[in-house]
Amino acid sequence: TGGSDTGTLRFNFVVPVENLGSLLDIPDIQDQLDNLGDAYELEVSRNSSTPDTVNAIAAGEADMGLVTTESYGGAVTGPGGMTAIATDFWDAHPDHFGFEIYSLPDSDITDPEDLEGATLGVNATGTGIHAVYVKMLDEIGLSEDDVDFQEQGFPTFVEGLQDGIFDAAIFPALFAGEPRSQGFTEVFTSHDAFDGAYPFAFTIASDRALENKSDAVEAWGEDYVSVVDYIFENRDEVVSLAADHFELPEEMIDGFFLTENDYYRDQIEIDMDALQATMDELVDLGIHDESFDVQEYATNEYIEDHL
Amino acid sequence: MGIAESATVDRDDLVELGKGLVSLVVVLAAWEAAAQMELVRPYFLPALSEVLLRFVELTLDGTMIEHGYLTIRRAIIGLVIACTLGIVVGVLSARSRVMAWFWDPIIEVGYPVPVIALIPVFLFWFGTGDQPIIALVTVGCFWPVALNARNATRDVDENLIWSARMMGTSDRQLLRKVVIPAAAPGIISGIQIALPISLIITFVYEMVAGTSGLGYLEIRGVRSFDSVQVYAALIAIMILGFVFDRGLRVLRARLLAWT
Amino acid sequence: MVEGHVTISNLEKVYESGGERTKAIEDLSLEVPSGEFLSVVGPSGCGKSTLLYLIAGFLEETSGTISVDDQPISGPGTDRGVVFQDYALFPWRTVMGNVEYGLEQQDVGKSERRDTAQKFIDMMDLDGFEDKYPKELSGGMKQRVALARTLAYDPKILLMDEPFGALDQPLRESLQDHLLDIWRDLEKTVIFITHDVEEAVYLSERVMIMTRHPGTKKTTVEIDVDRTRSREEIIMSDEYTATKNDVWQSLREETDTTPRAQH
Amino acid sequence: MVEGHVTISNLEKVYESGGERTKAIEDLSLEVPSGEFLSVVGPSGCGKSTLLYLIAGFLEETSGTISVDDQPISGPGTDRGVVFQDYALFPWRTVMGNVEYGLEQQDVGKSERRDTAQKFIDMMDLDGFEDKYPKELSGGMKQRVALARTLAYDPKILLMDEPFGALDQPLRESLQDHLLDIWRDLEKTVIFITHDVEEAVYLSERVMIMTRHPGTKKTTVEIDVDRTRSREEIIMSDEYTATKNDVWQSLREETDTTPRAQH
Amino acid sequence: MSYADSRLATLEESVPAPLWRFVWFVFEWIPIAIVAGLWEFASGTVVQRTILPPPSAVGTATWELLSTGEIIPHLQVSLYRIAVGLALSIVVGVLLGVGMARSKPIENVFEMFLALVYPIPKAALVPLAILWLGVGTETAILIVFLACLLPIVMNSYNAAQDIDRNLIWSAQMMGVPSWQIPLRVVIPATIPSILTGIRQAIPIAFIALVSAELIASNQGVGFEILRYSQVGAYTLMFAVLVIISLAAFFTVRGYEWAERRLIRWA
Ligand SMILES: Nc1ncnc2c1ncn2[C@@H]1O[C@H](COP(=O)(O)OP(=O)(O)OP(=O)(O)O)[C@@H](O)[C@H]1O
Ligand SMILES: Nc1ncnc2c1ncn2[C@@H]1O[C@H](COP(=O)(O)OP(=O)(O)OP(=O)(O)O)[C@@H](O)[C@H]1O
Ligand SMILES: [Mg+2]
Ligand SMILES: [Mg+2]
Repeated sequence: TGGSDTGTLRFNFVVPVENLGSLLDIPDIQDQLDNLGDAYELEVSRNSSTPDTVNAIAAGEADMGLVTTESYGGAVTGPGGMTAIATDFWDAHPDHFGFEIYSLPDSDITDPEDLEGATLGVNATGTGIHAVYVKMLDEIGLSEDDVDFQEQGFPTFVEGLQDGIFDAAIFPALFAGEPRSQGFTEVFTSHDAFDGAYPFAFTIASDRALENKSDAVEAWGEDYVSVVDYIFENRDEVVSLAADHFELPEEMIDGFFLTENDYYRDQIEIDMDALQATMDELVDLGIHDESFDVQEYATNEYIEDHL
Repeated sequence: MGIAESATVDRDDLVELGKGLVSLVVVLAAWEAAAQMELVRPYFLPALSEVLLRFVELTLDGTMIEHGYLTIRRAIIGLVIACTLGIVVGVLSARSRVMAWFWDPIIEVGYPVPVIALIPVFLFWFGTGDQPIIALVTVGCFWPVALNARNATRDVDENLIWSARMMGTSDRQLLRKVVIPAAAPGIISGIQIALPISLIITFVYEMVAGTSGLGYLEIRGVRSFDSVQVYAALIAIMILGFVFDRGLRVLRARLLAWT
Repeated sequence: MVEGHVTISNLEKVYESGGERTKAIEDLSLEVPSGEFLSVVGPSGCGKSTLLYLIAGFLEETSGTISVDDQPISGPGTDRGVVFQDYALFPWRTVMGNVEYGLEQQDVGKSERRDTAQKFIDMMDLDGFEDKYPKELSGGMKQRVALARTLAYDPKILLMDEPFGALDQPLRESLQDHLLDIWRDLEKTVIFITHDVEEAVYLSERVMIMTRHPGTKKTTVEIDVDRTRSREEIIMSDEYTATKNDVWQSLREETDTTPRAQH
Repeated sequence: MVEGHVTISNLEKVYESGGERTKAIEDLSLEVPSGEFLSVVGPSGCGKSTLLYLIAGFLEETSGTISVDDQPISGPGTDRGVVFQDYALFPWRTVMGNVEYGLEQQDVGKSERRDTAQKFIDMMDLDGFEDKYPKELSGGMKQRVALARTLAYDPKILLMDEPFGALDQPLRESLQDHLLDIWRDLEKTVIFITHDVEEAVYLSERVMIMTRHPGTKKTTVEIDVDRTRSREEIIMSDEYTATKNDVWQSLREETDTTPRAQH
Repeated sequence: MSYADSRLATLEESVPAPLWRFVWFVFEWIPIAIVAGLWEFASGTVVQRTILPPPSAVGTATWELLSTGEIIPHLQVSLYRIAVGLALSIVVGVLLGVGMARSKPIENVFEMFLALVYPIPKAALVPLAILWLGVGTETAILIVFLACLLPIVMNSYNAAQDIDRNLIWSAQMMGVPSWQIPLRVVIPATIPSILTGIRQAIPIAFIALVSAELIASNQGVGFEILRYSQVGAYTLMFAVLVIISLAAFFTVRGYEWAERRLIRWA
């Protein structure tokens, strides 16, 4: 893989399309990055979970990546040396999608209370997705020990439910269309677990990169703001480009991307107060041991001038 | 004396052991010192004392024991099934032309397959839990056991078989009274090759898709950025591997006292 | 004693392996009366071992017949005991375990088995080594265990394939004398293969010389030596020397036509 | 020629391994004038090999001194060349590569090196085998390569440790005569270890007989044989037989006191 | 061993040799065909096609992945990791093995560690490697390196320890200084055992590679297997499995071939 020369930004994402950053992997989108090639080079690659991304950044193997609440908190309190530089999307926004937890159409599990003793599908523990479960369990007075988590890739969840590998599974926007249309039982959504919208996914960068490649990150920030605008303005074109590039069915992407079935993505600027509240919540849930001042580990300086 | 191979201990060995221990202690002390002085980031290398403390904690609260038990159970059951099948197939294909005709090409083709790559397949077929892990361990360990059993049986000195026949051993008794004992060293070597494979498959399965076991405990540490747990789980894994390995060596020495 | 009489007529053995056919024995007929001590000598590769394994029933003849006491043999049997050059002891059994083996197969009771085995162990000067494994023994001791093992289950016929070939001279001589004593005491028929003419002449009543490959009986030579005398006396005697030379001569003729080995 | 003169005085060698001390050589003094062919015989385990390796400098003496041309030796040196019983050829080098080895170490130019090596390969009747590896050679050929390799870099002193022990009789005799020719032509000092009295007497000008373990010089016997004659003539001569018997006698005394090896 | 009985042998004489060899080849591989046939049959009848894709479909997919070159970058990455890991383990393993055999201090320092590391299943070190090196190439290389190190160290250590001392003495008497002995004598004399160690290490390297790529990677054949399984493309997943198995098979065979060619003296 390699080049870590000053001009190259190595960028990791996890879920295609859902993470706006993943779209940077598409050559046609890269064409919209005006500074690319002059002020910086980009190497985009995919990991199977956000903790992998954090560890890759910690080990100096990547410069930037997309992480979710739980892994962001873990990144700061664990390996450290990472700073959030943009929001990717929010979960549980009243007008938008929130993670949906389904069981089979004829399942006995219809309410969160029924989850006691159940096996739950999750892409990886240590992710914000995992935190959604934990939050709901906490709301109804259960804990992680009352359920079994089964780690598997999102695309296998429908089949996993049908084969009885798990009793309920969580679906992000990209994959929620299928169980919804097949009439699976909705056990709960993150709207039920959280009081309101909270910032869920972030772009983080290693402090090393921010120090050594600040010009590159600076230039990238400028490009990123404009490419997000471009994506919103050319929604249909982006949908087919993404379907092509990631080899996903176009109707699947079309069915959610930038619709009400999608997350709230209108604000890429980091809302420090909301972020602080989210992190404190994770501490309350027992996911992290201690809280921290997000001001020290998040900044808008790379994007705010270009908004 | 080969590394880690001596069965008996004398004074010289103890002196050597002492010297080895000194170097080990020096390195462990250096580890602790480096961590205390924060020469390395604690996330990469937490202090030894912290790791040991966590190991003790997790052992006392039963976590280690519970997960360790699951790992051991999966590896051992799989290994035992693989050994049974492998020895039967291996011995029979060395002694019977039909079995050889059938199994030789299959062993030839099956042996080099990195069975570990079947983890996603098994995951998809059977999900997680004990059975798929045991099944995959069985598949992975079958080949070396069968191959070694076959070769060892094939290489049994013909004169031994003839000796037994002339003393009145019937064809039916031959297997039990001569072939198996004579092939035992080779068969046990096959089991010794299979042992680490059984552990690797178990750990990797637990890491890729587990909900329990030492491999899960370890990868959980990585996913939750708790490097102390990673090291603590590794200590348990080391102990486990060491005990398994030693156990098999002792068993071998017992069974093959005559070699 | 009328047991242990071996009759071989028109024996032929062809090996087939990987599509190649090697004729090892060709039209060999031989009569060994019961109680005879017959040695077989012949050039290397002439088929001596093959002949022995055919008699033992380990190999199947291509044509011809082998009978023991006028019954054609079918496979190995406890009436014929082989002593192999490389001992072929069961390495996983102790000396006692090896010597007992044949008796176990005949369902001899435990204490009787042990007594019989002990008798032969003692006969071979192996007492004190009952619980040793073969790997703990020297070559000479292993050969004595092999002999004890075969004698213990009392085959009528002893078939020996260069049993002393791997041993050094003094040991060899002492085992030869041991073997002669046993042969006399236990009244066995012995077919003894060797490449050593002196050994053949010293030990046996008759020597069969085989032709070179493919082997058959070239001739047999009667040995007329007074065996009541000591080894030294025998070796110094004229009969012995003369017979030895005859056998040598006869064997030479076969060997000389073999191309010389290259160094 | 004044080179290759070996002086050993009050040599003692004690092996220490695992806390045990074995005295292998005790108070041995010996003078070998340059150009002499000295054989050393002695009972097994008396320290013959130890003595040779001490002279070669492979082992360090416990006390006493060894000098070559009045210079105490310090470690192995190219003035002393050893020929080992088991050849010790480098298996990863061809015949040519082995014979050239010593010359390479002395930075002899490539073409000169090749010529010299070829000369010794020819001398040993090995031409045509230059590109073979040791595993492709028979024992006799390997021993000749070993000899060529040691001769090629021209040590003044040849130290030979039962070099022909592993070979069969005809080959042995031919290599013995070869060695005698070389010794005469190249004027080397030779110290030749053997357990074969006939070989010692046939080859050398003087034989040293060693006492049994721990070994020291028992006596030396001068051999007064007219070497212009053929092997047959020498062997038939009375001097030869008489000397041989003397050496035998002397050696017997040492051997007989050795407890008989247990089989 | 041959399976021919005498009737077959008579038959053989009446058939031309190339044809005979062909018939023989077919006969020997019939069992594979039987297994493949059963599998082909079972797929779609006994079990769903999606669960167990038939060999024919896997074959086609394998060909597709290879001919379109889709798998090639991943294969390259994986083989690169194996090559580097193995090469490192050879260099370090030989130096360590020979060093330990020839020098007491080196042995004292490392013996304990090898004894401790020896029984750890190397795949268990992947999480540690993730901590140190992240989830990419370096981690895979480290695991391959560690897994292959031990057979190579063991083989070269034992061989270097059992080396014929006469070889060393021969070199010394011909003027090789002591410090050159390891390079000029010990290593060459140890080469046959080193080669054996490498032969044992190759299959281990593949197991280690796939383990590492399954647990932590974003490239390579192990990752592709996991990725295809996660998107439910099981036929392609099996195809990648076939490809990695073929790679392992041919690496071992190729190595054995090269070994026989290159080391004529052993
Ligand atoms: N299993 C076999 N397959 C094919 N040919 C064989 C087999 N065993 C022996 N032969 C051949 O049969 C011939 C006789 O072999 P045999 O071993 O009986 O000779 P021998 O007289 O015992 O020789 P030696 O004195 O060297 O022991 C030889 O040419 C040998 O190569
Ligand atoms: N490395 C060693 N450590 C301890 N004792 C040794 C060692 N090498 C030899 N000895 C002992 O030193 C004595 C002399 O051995 P050496 O090999 O020199 O005898 P030798 O005369 O060459 O015997 P042989 O004729 O059998 O070759 C023997 O008792 C032997 O056991
Ligand atoms: Mg034979
Ligand atoms: Mg010696």
